[in-house]
Amino acid sequence: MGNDPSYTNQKFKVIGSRVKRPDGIDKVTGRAKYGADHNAPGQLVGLFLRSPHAHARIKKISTARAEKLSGVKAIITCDDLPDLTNGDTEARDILENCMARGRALYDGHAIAAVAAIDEKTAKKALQLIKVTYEALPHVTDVDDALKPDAPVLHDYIYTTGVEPKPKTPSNLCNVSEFGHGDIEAGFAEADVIVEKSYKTEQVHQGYIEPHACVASVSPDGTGELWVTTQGHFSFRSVCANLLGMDVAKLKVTASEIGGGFGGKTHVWTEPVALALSRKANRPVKVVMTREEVFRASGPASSTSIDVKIGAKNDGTITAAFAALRYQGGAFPGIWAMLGAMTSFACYNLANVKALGYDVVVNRPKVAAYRAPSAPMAAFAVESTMDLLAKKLRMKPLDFRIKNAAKEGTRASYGPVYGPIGIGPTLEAVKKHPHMRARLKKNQGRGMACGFWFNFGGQTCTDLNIATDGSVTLTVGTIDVGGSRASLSLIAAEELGIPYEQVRAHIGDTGSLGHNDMTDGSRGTFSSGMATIFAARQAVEVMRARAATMWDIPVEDVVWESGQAKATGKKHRKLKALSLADIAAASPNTGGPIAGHNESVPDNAGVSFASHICDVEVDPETGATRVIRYTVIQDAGKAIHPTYVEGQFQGGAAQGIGWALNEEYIYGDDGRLQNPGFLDYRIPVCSDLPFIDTQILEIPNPHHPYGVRGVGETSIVPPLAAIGNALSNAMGVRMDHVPMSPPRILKALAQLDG
Amino acid sequence: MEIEASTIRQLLMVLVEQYPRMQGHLDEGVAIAVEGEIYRDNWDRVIPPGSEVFLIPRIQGG
Amino acid sequence: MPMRYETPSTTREAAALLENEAGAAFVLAGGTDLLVRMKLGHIEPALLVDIKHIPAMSSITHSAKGTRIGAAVSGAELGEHKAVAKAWPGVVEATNLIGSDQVQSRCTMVGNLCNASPAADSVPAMIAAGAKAVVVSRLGRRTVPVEKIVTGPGQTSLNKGEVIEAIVLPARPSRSGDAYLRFIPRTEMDIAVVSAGVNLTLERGRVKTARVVLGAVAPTAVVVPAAARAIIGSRLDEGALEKLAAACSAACNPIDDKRGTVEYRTKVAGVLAKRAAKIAFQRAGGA
Amino acid sequence: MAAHLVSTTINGDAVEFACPADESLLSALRNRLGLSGAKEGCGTGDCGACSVTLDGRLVCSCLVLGVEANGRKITTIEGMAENGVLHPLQENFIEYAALQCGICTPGFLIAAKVLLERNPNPTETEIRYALAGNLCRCTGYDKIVRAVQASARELRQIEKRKGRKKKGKKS
Repeated sequence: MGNDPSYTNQKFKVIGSRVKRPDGIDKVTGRAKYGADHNAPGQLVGLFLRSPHAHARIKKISTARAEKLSGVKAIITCDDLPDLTNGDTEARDILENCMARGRALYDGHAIAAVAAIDEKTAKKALQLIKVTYEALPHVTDVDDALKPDAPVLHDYIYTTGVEPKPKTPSNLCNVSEFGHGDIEAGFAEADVIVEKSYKTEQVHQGYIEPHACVASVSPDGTGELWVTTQGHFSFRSVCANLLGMDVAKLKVTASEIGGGFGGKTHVWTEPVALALSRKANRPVKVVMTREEVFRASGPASSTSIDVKIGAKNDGTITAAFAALRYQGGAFPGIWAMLGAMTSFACYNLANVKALGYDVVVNRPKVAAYRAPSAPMAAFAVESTMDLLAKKLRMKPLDFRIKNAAKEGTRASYGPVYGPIGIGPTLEAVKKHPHMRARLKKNQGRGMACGFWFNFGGQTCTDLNIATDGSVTLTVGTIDVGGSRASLSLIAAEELGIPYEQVRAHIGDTGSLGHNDMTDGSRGTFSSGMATIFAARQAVEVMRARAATMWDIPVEDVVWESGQAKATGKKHRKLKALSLADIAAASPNTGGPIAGHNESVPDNAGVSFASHICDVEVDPETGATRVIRYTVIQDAGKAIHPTYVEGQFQGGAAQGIGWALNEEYIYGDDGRLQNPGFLDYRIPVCSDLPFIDTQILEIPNPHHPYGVRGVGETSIVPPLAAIGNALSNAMGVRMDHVPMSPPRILKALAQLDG
Repeated sequence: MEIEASTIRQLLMVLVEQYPRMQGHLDEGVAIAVEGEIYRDNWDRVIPPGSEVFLIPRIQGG
Repeated sequence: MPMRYETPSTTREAAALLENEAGAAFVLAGGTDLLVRMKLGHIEPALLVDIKHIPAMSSITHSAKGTRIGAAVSGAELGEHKAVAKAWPGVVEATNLIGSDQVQSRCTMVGNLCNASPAADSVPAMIAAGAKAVVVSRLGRRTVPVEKIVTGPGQTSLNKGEVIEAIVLPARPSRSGDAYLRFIPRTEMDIAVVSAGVNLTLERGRVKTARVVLGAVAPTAVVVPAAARAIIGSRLDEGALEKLAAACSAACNPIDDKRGTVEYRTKVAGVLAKRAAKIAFQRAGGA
Repeated sequence: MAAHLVSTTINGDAVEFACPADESLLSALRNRLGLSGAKEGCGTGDCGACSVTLDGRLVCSCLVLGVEANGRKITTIEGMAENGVLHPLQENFIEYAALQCGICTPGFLIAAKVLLERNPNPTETEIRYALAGNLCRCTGYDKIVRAVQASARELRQIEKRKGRKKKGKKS
């Protein structure tokens, strides 16, 4: 892996410019094809029968009447999906989540699926399937699930991470511990200690495009899948594994994706769509309804978190502790662990301990949601930081600056940081005019920090130069927010050609080697890195071709500003050859010119953000309006600043929705009461102000241009920033997210009382 | 603990040799932090002499 | 059986179609509730009677004698009628609060009424205004106060074969004003958590008559005579407003649900009634 | 009779299609007429991704029946660019990066066009409320509002120039 830190200070020609995205015209004219926009000849409509129970034993599924209905071509239950996972428990959980096996584990769990000639017939067939359930006791709350009398979901879950190993199964899957130092000693040293508990309700990624796919399996065992996904190669592996297909014989083509935010890193209906197609011998299209998206695709965890932080009178934190309980839905996850890892990552702490409790409940299987698990932990820790600052009579900002992690700090999750951006974002907050703007009555200002790891992963990229000198860049990471523009900029930069000369595509699984998903803020980071090396390889080929054209040794050829130049006096009559010249000659100099890169660009560089937020509260109704919002985040080098800003703004908006109104509401019956956009309230345009951004460029020494991942961190601080602003506006400390009008009014009433 | 290894791969091999129970953790998925930077897949990463190496769980993103 | 769709050109014809259908028959005006219920599988109609081709239902007439708004008139069309918006700002604003601009292009007051949701926005405003519904059947027509139409969540007093042709608002006296406010957690695209409509007239600067109606705090919209009495005779001073708010809160009989709590609705009903009363008072020329 | 024959005008073209009475206009557009620019984000009128105009009014095509389109005029995102020339809103959505994933974009463009036709000089608040029926989960709306503001300025200038030309001809 090449890695040249000198690049971090280089001058760029096109990197950093705000070019138009290559897929723009298709997306403003309705031409772009998303998951549900593809049709295959002879396709059937696939629909799912879902459990109306939160927890039930499935005693019998009778499909006979449905099968007899004219136009029904296939019906699938778990009997059609034999367990081929061979001891891989993660795969087994995915299989069981896609189709219940003997038990319905949550409201919305798939019980059976039908493929029929049209939607009407498929719907009728669902009505004709008779399922006999035996309702079982259920639990949907994370704290309730840990009580001794709670119904236990799985008899195979024995808590790991504790000594001695438990003798009975429970809903607590795993306890993970992070930290260093001695917190008991640290708290003993503290002059002031604040301890508080928090709850956050479950939220959904809320992408506007429901999951959709067209699956087609041939009698010879080969198959094709058109699907909206954040990772078509991963979908291919998972689906092939579950169905016993050869990975290479399943071609997955990723559609344009209508938002994912982590929710499209997991398979939901896709393996079943393939199984339906295999059984019916026809293509099958499955499009989830919005209600299904909410009930049966992965939301983020709901949580319950205790935080305790102690400090000396001078503001030095002496010890920090958190216990974080996250539910992963009906299957074990790593969500509490991620919460524990990220909780104190912003600070330089001598004594710190975070315990993550991963819990199962009767809710849909949790999926990653943008910096998964970090926002809830940040809400608890950053709220407590403000409380502690208040007790110390320090400004919350100064308190954070005093304790901020820096290069050389041991992170609370283990490693020692290299150059990082938390300090600079806090200094930028201090200087920002937003901090000095006047506030009116019932208004308050808050700030909070956030952290996310970012990561790289397996990447495979092709760069092909056509004989006219135009360049095709084929990458395997899904473009969720404009990465084709950024990657084209990188190719143009390396080759020294105009941006417009490059055309970026997302290759299907048949055209490239494996690529990990677009997650962990890695799309532009990883494929960008691979693009750089692919372009450099193509440059080497072009130098050789130029040498051939000139009939001189290749050592005498250099590549400068998009041209091959011959060096040395003896070649001074040789006129520089442009990329287009070399490309035009390529048929006779050795054939097509290309560059490739297959690599694992790990090391996307951790990222930090500090947000400032002003809110106004109506004290009579508890309604909160965000009236000003500023995001300050480290981006390493911003390849396409407009799209970096877009990531900052989008994450902040999702965080604002989470903070104020979004929540899964379960009834006593364990059923989800608000599976629609009417009552699952994501922010609308009139709810938000303009969201100001400030991009800091603290280079990542592990990327040739200094790029860091930027996509996720922006969702981490808003919950706490708004909580802190509310506290400053009204004098009430909100400890339950969402901070909805009824909760705020109740808190205000208690304050008065 | 101190281990002699020049790459992440070597390190993991030595670890499993000395502590067979590590295999379970490796199967569940790990990431390796070398001097503060996290590696999930790049096991060819050279570990400079005297480096501190941290094994952390393999993480997921959104 | 595939669903049938009819487009009658008179109200009588529409009523006859509804009466003669043995299966589930529904009136289609804007469809913004009906088509959602169909989509979610809550209803499977045998017949839809589209009333938008009936001239008597598609127009607004407005004069000194009163206002008649056809059952097929959309919220957007109503909002664009300047004279009605000036005479009955509370009623028009309430109707214009239903859904997005997209929904406004289609939704109707009568649809909002007949959907019979306790949280319907236009209903408390209509009741406060003293609106009446013109109910037509094969046998003839009758005029019914709007508050008599809805009998419970999803239930109306209309008989099979009856259809509402129009809403009639009374003549607008001088020095009168109305207002409607609702609370929603977002700024748009929500169903009222609690709402209040106030309509009043003034005489020599004091409230002479008033009607106060609450929404989303009981199975149907609630007329609160005690709240009206609290402000009648007053110049809407703080004391009268407090009494109004207390009367409103006392009249609430809400439920806890996904949209709000009993406690919250009860408190905020009074808050909104006070605010709506102030706006109505100002619109009536009160100072 | 299972299917109704519907005669309508879509993006200026006379179009006929047959559909059952309970089929939505959105479904007819997408599944019968190959116009998949309008998207189904919810099917219940809550997201605006399926926005089209019906006789000039902005509607969610998921909340209109296909049969209701008989004799009426519909415009969809596919009809927004004229002869390959993008509408200023379309240009500015690209220029201002008002889209990330782009699934909501057709709906926003249709809604914004209706807004600017009715109100050529909207305030920020008016823009935000007029677009409140369209959900976007990627952008936080910031760049969408800016793109609409820029388009409004541009369209007003175009109108002004047209006005001047007319005046010039008269004198």
